Amino acid sequence: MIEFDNVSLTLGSFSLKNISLTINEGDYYFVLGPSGAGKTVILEAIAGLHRPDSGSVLVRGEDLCNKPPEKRKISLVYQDYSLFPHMTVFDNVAFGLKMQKCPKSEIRMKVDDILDRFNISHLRDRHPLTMSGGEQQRVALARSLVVNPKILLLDEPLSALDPLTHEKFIRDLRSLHKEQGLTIVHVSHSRQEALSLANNVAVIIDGRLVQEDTVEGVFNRPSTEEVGRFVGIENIFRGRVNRNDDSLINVDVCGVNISAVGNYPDGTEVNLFIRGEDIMLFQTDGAVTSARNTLEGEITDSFHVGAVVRVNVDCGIPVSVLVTRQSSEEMNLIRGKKVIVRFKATAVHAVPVNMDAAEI
Amino acid sequence: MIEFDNVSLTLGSFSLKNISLTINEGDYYFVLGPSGAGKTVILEAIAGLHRPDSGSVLVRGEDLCNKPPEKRKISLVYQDYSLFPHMTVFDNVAFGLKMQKCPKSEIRMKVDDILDRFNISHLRDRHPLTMSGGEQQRVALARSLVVNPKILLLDEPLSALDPLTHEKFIRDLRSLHKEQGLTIVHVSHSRQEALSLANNVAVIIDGRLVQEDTVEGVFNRPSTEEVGRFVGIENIFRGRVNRNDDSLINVDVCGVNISAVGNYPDGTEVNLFIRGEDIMLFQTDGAVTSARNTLEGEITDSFHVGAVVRVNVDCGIPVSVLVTRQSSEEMNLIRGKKVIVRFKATAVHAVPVNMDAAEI
Amino acid sequence: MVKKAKKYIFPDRCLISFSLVGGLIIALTVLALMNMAVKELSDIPHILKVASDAKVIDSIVLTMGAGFNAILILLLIGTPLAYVLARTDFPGKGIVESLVDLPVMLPHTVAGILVYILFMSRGLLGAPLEEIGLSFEDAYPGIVVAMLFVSSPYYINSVRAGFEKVPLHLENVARTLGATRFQAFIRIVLPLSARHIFNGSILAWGRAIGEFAAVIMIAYYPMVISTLIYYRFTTGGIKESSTVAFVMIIACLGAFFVLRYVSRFLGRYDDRV
Amino acid sequence: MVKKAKKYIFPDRCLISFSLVGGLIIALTVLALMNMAVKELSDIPHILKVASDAKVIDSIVLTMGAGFNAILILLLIGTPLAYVLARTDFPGKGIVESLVDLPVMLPHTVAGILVYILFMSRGLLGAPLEEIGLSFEDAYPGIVVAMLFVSSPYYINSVRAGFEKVPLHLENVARTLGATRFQAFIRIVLPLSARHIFNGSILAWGRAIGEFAAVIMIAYYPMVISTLIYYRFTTGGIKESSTVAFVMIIACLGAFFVLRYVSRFLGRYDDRV
Repeated sequence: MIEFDNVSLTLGSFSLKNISLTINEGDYYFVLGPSGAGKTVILEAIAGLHRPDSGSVLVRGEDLCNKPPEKRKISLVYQDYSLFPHMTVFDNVAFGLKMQKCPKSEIRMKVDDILDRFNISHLRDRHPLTMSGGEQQRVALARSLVVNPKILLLDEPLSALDPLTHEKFIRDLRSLHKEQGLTIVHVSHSRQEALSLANNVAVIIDGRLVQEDTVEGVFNRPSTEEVGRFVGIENIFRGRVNRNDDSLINVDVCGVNISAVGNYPDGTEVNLFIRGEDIMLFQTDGAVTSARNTLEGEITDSFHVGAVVRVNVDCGIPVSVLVTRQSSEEMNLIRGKKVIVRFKATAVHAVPVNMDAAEI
Repeated sequence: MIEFDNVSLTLGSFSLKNISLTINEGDYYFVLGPSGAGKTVILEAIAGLHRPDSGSVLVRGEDLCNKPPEKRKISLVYQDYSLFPHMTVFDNVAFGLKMQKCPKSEIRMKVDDILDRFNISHLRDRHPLTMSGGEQQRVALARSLVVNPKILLLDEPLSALDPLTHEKFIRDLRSLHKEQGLTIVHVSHSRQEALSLANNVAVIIDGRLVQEDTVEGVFNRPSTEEVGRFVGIENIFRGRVNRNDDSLINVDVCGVNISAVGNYPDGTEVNLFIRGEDIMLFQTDGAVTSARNTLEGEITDSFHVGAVVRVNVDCGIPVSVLVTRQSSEEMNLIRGKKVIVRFKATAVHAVPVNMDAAEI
Repeated sequence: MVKKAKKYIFPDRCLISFSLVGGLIIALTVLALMNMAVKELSDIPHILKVASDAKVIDSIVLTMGAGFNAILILLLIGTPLAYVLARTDFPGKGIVESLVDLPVMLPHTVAGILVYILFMSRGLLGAPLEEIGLSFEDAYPGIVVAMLFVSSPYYINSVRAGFEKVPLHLENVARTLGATRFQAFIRIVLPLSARHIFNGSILAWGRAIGEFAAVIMIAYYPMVISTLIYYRFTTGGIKESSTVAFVMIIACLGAFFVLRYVSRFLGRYDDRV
Repeated sequence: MVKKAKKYIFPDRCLISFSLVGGLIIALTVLALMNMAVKELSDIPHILKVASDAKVIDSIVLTMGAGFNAILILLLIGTPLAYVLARTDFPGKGIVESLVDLPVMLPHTVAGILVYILFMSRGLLGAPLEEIGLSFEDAYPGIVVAMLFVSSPYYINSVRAGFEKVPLHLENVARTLGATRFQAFIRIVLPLSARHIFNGSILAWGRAIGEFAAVIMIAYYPMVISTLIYYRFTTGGIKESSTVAFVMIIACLGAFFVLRYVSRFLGRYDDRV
């Protein structure tokens, strides 16, 4: 539906370099990258507020470079909400309809309807500056949706909300996308948001597209070490394939042998990605499981990370394991304790290193 | 060590109301609250940059209201790092020592030493504006520590960092506190940071102190529903005690009976707090466990939240359970499936509702 | 949204000495005003006589009116220029900005000469305009054009600063909602910089009615108030002219007081960061 | 840290028409300059004669020197005032701000009268100062004090804006590291507003050397350049005075060009948001 074809764009000291993206109708498309990576500029280019220096932005196959933003039917919600401070909530939401020269009675109906749907009817006559962040957020969303856009662009919509409003809003977005089939493009630096919401993800680092894939793809099979670290994979090892049994490879990582599913010739240098929650910890007297990889080690450190506990184990290579608080207490996972670490070959994602070079 | 005795302070439209806090020597003290709750002002008051309208700030029993900030030996690191843009990293770090009229050779030694300790020696002659957020953060921390402060104040030190730098920095802070015994006061809206770092926590909402307790206290036994929601407890129910067996109470929540540890007379209205990770899910044919509370229900919804999966179950009352991704896949926890929900009486924290009123 | 915190600070030694040194400038202004006020108020009948002098009243009305006229022209042609400067970058923008500022930096008599030789009866613009009946030398249009020239930078720069304070995001959102750039300008940018436009107008008006050098060169007659004061200073002496000056100060204070009061009701939303 | 994005935008209909309307003001200035330049450059020997006239050179040197003198005084007493205004709130601050701005809003001849009656030989300050040998009427100190009075708001407001742009957090951090307020001012605030101070000085200097009305009232002699131009305008006629004006424009442009060039090397860190 939206295609970025080799778009380059320089704005002052910042630049996007040869970005190609494909956003399909009905997607929840996530643009993920560190702060300051120019993710907002991508949204503004889709909305027509910037003109690419080269390359083209196609919407349904039509090159939009000469279509001004007011004719694109693409709504944009900024991180700062950008409500019009001199208008009431009603007038803010009605703005787009007025610009489209809707009859007054229809405007009143449509606006009241959407205010109701977003549970903000009681704010109808308030001015934005007197409202909380969560309330402003809802108004901004209502304002952008009342004009019935083809695409909704969201610029870090959750970063300024406190945790309570945050969770509520994620639920709203999910329902907007699932129940109403809206195409949404969402930019953020938060991998949590991407995991909770996205279908497809583009990872943008330093103005370059590093990976475009499904959310599972990006989070489980990062194309480079850089992406792996950014999406928060706890264990990333570099090693060399030393045996290839059809679709099962054996990788030597600093002398430790790890089995992974994959098919690369002997001698290939690969990055191995293993999520901390895919690794199991056992007492040294624990039972045998089907897991291919079994390492012995000693706990070096363990600490809470939100609802889970992260346990670092030295097995020759440093392995990080995520366990629930309950398991941590039951197994008494403290520093110095010897444990067995197990993970399946299918939990290890091997990506050849030379793909890194191809991307850069 | 630091005592806030009934401090009130109004700055423009914002105000702190009768805040009393006690920060002990060697504490990692966390001030937690929604954005804009005036947490920074508390730090600035400790540093002597604001003078309270009423009440007093005592450090080691001495009232500091007339001691200017430059004589307090309290360092402050702002969220924006606030490096001096016209000085090199060396000069930034040396600034405090120069102000204390250290001899030049000693300054050079001390600064080089701390730059080395923070692994930023290579930045010595760079100017701050050319550095990444993580680098700036380290320089700001080195600058504040080289003067050997009695207390370190941190204002949302992690919020502007990308996830990678974030985790590294949490480790640095933990070692600063644990290994060097520094007293740290950290303000933030992030409950994750509080869980990873704090000993004691003060929850500030709307300029009022709502709860001051150990980190376990605040996260497991919130004094009010408001705090409970803020610290992210997934299940909060209001009910009435209908039986009291010595230290075990039975609470009626909309017709569902829940056992909790506690000792309140019959008829007391209580809030029950249950963390999602303290609740277990079983197939309907599962074994009996020691858990006191067993409810049957149907899954209404399930979705990823970071590394875990949140499953909402309708058991007459809506119960949210956090499980690992692995369990979720193995048990096939999808919408409409019937499951059994179990949790121990000790996982239920009962707090009488009238305590709410006392706080407000 | 973030209101600037009030900064009532307990004064330390540094602030106190800074206030004492810096206070010398304030003291000079206060002393100058008091000095004149004491002298003038000792002879109230004389003030009343001067204040009711038809020549003085006519001159004040002429000055304020011509200033108002210049501001009206600025509103129409200065506002679009301020918007273009606020929102776009183009090669040579620095030169355009310097040209906008030029009238501030030029000595007033030089500005006067520039305007005079352009608009005098034999001038490049003065000659053809005289043909169609618009004469500038020693005439009302000459006063207006001189005032316009010297006050334009004040208006344009104030309004530009106001436009720059309106977040670009608001305009962007308005456009994605279907507003053309002009509609976004009228409905978003203008209302949110109402106070800057008003204050810029006051500032430019103050500069316009205060101009002397540029005005006398093209139009000694009809006498604006500055010319009248100078005329009385050189002919009637100090007592005459200082009373006229005092009356003008009162009139200006009155006008500014009213205008500032009105501006309070304007653009409450300008404060948005 | 966040560099302001360049905004080269594809021009739409709205921007083009705004540019055309707003361009009228630029066109007026350009036309005025061209009109004079064409006339003057047609008689280059005359320019050279005027430019080498000792009276003209003396007057330009006198004007620029007196302006420089006024700015030196402003640096010393205006800078602390600007800091106090930037960093503190106190009851009656609005009145102090109005007093700072007063010289901008007063008609120039009124400002001249105020300065004259305070510093004339029989004046409140003029009389005692004449006793100790400092006389203002028709003398160099009179020129400096008139220039100081009219240019002070420009300096104070620019420098204040510069101080306000220095993040308060930087001062706070410096203080927690052991700097007194004065040390923080010298080591943090001043270096970070160097460019604002320099540009404020240029602006105030430009205003000072351009003053005519306030200067002639207290000191017709020695003639500053504005007075000389006006004198030749009323006696020698337009040709004489417009050539002097042209020479002065060249001198001003030269001076500003050099000063702006110098300012590039100052305060690279002022841009920090």
